[in-house]
Amino acid sequence: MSKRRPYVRPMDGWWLKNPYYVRYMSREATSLFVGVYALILLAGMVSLACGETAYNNWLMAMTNPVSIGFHLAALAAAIYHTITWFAVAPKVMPALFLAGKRVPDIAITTTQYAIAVVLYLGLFCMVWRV
Amino acid sequence: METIKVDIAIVGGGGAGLRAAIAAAEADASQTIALISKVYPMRSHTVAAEGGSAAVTQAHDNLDHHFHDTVAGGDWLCEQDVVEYFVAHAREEMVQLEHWGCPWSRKDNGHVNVRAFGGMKIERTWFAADKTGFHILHTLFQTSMKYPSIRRFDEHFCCDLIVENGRCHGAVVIEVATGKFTFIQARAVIIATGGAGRVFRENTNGGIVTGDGMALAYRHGVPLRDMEFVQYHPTCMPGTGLLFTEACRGEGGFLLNRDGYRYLQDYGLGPPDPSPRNKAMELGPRDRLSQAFWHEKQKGKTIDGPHGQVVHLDLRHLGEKKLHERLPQICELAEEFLGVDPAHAPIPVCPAVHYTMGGIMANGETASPLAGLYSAGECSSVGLHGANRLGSNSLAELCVFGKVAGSEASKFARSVTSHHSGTLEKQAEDVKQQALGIITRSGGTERMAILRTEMAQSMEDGCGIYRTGTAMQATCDKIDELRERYRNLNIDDRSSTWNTEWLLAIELGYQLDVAQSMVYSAINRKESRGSHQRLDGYEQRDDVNYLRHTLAHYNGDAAPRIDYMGVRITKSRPGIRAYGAAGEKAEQERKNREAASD
Amino acid sequence: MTDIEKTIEIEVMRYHPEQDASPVFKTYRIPYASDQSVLQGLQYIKDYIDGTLSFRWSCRMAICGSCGVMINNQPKLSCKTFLRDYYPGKIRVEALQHLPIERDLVIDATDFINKLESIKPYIVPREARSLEQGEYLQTPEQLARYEQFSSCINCMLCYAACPQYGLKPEFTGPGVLALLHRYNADSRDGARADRMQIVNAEEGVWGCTLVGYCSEVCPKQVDPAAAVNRNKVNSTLDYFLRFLMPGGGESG
Amino acid sequence: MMKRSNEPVFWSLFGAGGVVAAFLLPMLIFITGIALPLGILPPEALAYDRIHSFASGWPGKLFLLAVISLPLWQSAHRIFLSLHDLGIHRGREFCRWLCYGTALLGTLIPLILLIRI
Ligand SMILES: Cc1cc2nc3c(=O)[nH]c(=O)nc-3n(C[C@H](O)[C@H](O)[C@H](O)COP(=O)(O)OP(=O)(O)OC[C@H]3O[C@@H](n4cnc5c(N)ncnc54)[C@H](O)[C@@H]3O)c2cc1C
Ligand code: SF4
Ligand code: F3S
Ligand code: FES
Repeated sequence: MSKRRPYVRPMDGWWLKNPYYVRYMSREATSLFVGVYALILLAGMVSLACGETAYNNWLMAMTNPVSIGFHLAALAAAIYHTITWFAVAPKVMPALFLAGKRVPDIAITTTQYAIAVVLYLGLFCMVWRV
Repeated sequence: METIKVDIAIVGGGGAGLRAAIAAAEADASQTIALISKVYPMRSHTVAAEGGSAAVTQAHDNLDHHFHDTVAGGDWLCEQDVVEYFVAHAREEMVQLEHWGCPWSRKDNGHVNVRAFGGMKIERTWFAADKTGFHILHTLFQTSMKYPSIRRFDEHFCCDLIVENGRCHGAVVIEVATGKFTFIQARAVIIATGGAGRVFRENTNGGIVTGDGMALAYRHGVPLRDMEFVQYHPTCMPGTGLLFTEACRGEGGFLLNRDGYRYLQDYGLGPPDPSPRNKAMELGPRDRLSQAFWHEKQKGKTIDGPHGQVVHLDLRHLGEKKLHERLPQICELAEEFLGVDPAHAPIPVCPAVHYTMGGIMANGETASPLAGLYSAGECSSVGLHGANRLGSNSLAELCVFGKVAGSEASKFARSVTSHHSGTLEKQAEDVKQQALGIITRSGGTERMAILRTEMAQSMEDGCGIYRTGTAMQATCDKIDELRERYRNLNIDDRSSTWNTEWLLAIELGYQLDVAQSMVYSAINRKESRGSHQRLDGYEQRDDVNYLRHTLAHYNGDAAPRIDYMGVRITKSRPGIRAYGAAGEKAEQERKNREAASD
Repeated sequence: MTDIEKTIEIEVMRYHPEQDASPVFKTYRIPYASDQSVLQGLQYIKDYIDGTLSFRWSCRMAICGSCGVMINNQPKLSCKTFLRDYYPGKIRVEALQHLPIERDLVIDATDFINKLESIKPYIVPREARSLEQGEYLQTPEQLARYEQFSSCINCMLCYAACPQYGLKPEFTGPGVLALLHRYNADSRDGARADRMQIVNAEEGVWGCTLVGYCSEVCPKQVDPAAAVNRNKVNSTLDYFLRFLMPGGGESG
Repeated sequence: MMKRSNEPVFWSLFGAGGVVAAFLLPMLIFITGIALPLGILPPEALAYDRIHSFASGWPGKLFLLAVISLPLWQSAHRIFLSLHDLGIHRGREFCRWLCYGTALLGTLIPLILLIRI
């Protein structure tokens, strides 16, 4: 009779057991902020469709300190999302080859940051240009 | 005990065992094949081979060149018909590996690239960066999964062969995870268990390279041939013995002594050209390079290191880019284990035991004198390497003779009937009881690690790069003593699941037998040839008395019985073995002679 | 103080199926030297303190893939992790995470091997070629497209790193998917369509949530996370293209 | 044979949402939630007329749909998978409907509204 008795360790609480996992779970948690923010935008959209008063109420609500607090947190979360997203993008994109050589991950990540900065500034200027 | 009946049992899942299994499966898909390995096959030590595998490839090369390099490299102790067969089939095997997916390094035009190697006249070493063995092994392992007739017994330890009426009938194996014994009854058995470098102290070998198969065949009366020829590789890591491949030198690396001087020019290997020149300087054969190290050390020209004397392997001039492309693993090893970046500092190196030229006596068809028993790979002495192996001939050997072993065993298995199991099973039961005895008996006092260390140290002292009768005699005595003490071994672990201490104890028994065959073979060879160099009045090669293979026969508790057999010579009469400029001159003279006699 | 007098503590997971209900830790004090690996530390324990400690090892040079363990909670090859990186602190060695423990530091690797066998890890030639015709031509760029993934040493550190594998052992997992990709990306191979069936499954690439730790711990820079996640793109193309293409989709 | 997963559908939307979230959301959050309320941007910047006319053109419609709907898919997907990570397996199908249902609504509502604007 075999005395073999493989021991399987439990998984509970795994995400706290390694800093890497904590960072992963934080990354996933950014989606809560992203989701809520998208719902806030959706509310704005609905109010826009309902007419000027509704829309202005929505704008008004945005000045509530709770709202500002939330948006500060959401901004932090969105930036964290962005950083992690750019970091893993080279692992998802098909491998790029230039002149027979693999384009290194770091080049891809840097390019994304450059594009993002352009988009951020463009967006801000568009809104600013009253 | 369970008995499993198969047509062919292969003990060993390294390069040779896997190649044999595939060859057997292709020879006859209806035969069942058991592939037994004490570790998962891809962990076998073939995985560690770095530099490459030889096969005539370039237009200006030919089979004769490869033949002469090998035979002269082996100091004329090679079976020349075997060498001829080998050089003629090496390329087809390398192409076969390519078809199976081996990621050989390529030239820009898509053809496979070759590199220079020690003792080879023309670049003919196929390589996959500096992980050639790794890629060959994984290619073979993964390809073997294609064949349903190959049944693997992974992590099964072979503890004996079953022999009756002069024929080998299979093997008894222990499942490492459970300690369960199984008798694998086979019509033909191939041993492919690799080398025995671990009987020495500093060596390039993995922990599993303990000469198991050699000892098993030996104990059943098959002679071990040419066991005194043990190769020291000149460029290894001090302390651990880890290897810096010969490809470092093939790519153009220098060996420097404490004065930064390329000392090999003082040992008949010059002239010291700045770029690699085949069969000269750093591209001389391994025995010569290791011997040169020894002399430098005697002269006080080597460098003090924390683990003894070293010289420098200088790769700096190759440049970072080439180093990372051609020798990535070397860079990794040097950086991680020594904290040395080869692009900016020389690597400290010294010789360490690397390869066992000798092994289970086999003919050109890999058959041993025992019917039904075949052997291939480093454990086998098919007669290819003579007194010194050329780098990159071994990986090619695994494939060429692994294939031969597979098809020969398949043929043999077809030609014989299976033996009635009853008597064999009784034998298998005895084997089991004996193996269990190690963990069931009590009162032992000897600690295994101590015995192992003493053996390894003594082998290094007696069977080093240079040897003397006195030192060898001391080693003979020591090994005899250790075999005696081995019976009084104490084992802490008495369980049956994953009891590695038990298996290590069985391995130590194998090692002591193999070590004994080595040192007794060595002390009886009263000449210097290839890797067997003596300092006590036998400094010259003696073709009159010793152009012969040594055969060591197992003799129970007593010392092995040593006798000799002739060497088969087909087209190369023993000549002067010279390298560098002297070698070129000698070769010219040989050609002139041959032309004159035609 | 010279190295010779220094010592270091190693805490080792012990589990003996014939005696223990679950793993326990045992502490050993061993001599310290800056160039000693954790593997050498374990060997010291086995040789001189306690012969019953079981662990796998062979090559000592980070190529055979036997010696993976958790060292201070990170999956590592014990032969290329050095005592100096922890000294004078304590070292804690455990069996690889997420894998069933057979005994002490030895894990059960059968799941990995079975998965490896399932992906057809061999070339199914795209075009037949005889040995006399010589090698297939493959440019350095074509080689570079798969070479990285072919350097997997099957050490399973990535399985110990991947929580998705821990949560759901049916997941094919990073290492095997990297090898699958290795063959799909090889210009000589023609069995991509077959292997895509594994890629496309829940247990295939879709078991991965891009934790990414697998690539972080891989000792051979295989980047299994890239192999897995690039195949999410392939699988997605395959999913949608089959509606467009008669006879089912095989993406390019 | 293994069963083909339907993940590609959700993963594509997740991926698109992640891209939008990375390339636009930080600035958008800053503008709508911080800069405007705190007066860093002039109040006219997001005035009703301006936004309404923006939402009337095709580029504006597409932009708004993208920044509302896609991040919701991204978020829904991650939240749903995180439940598995946290070991919450009860009511799995209900959670699936809740997560992806919200995202679906968050797509349909702006779609209809935008078409009508
Ligand atoms: C570091 C290094 C670098 C090298 N580089 C090169 C090179 O560049 N070129 C070259 O040509 N050669 C090279 N060599 C030599 C060459 O790699 C070996 O000679 C060759 O790989 C041996 O292969 P094998 O199949 O005979 O044995 P191995 O690969 O050692 O396999 C032995 C097999 O037998 C099994 N086994 C052993 N004992 C038992 C048992 N009791 N029960 C069950 N199974 C058992 C093992 O599990 C294993 O599967 C190198 C060697 C070393 C050590
Ligand atoms: S991918 Fe890397 S970590 Fe995973 S098994 Fe292969 S070598 Fe090990
Ligand atoms: S850690 Fe696991 S979840 Fe994916 S990226 Fe690696 S396989
Ligand atoms: S012992 Fe081979 S990888 Fe560590």
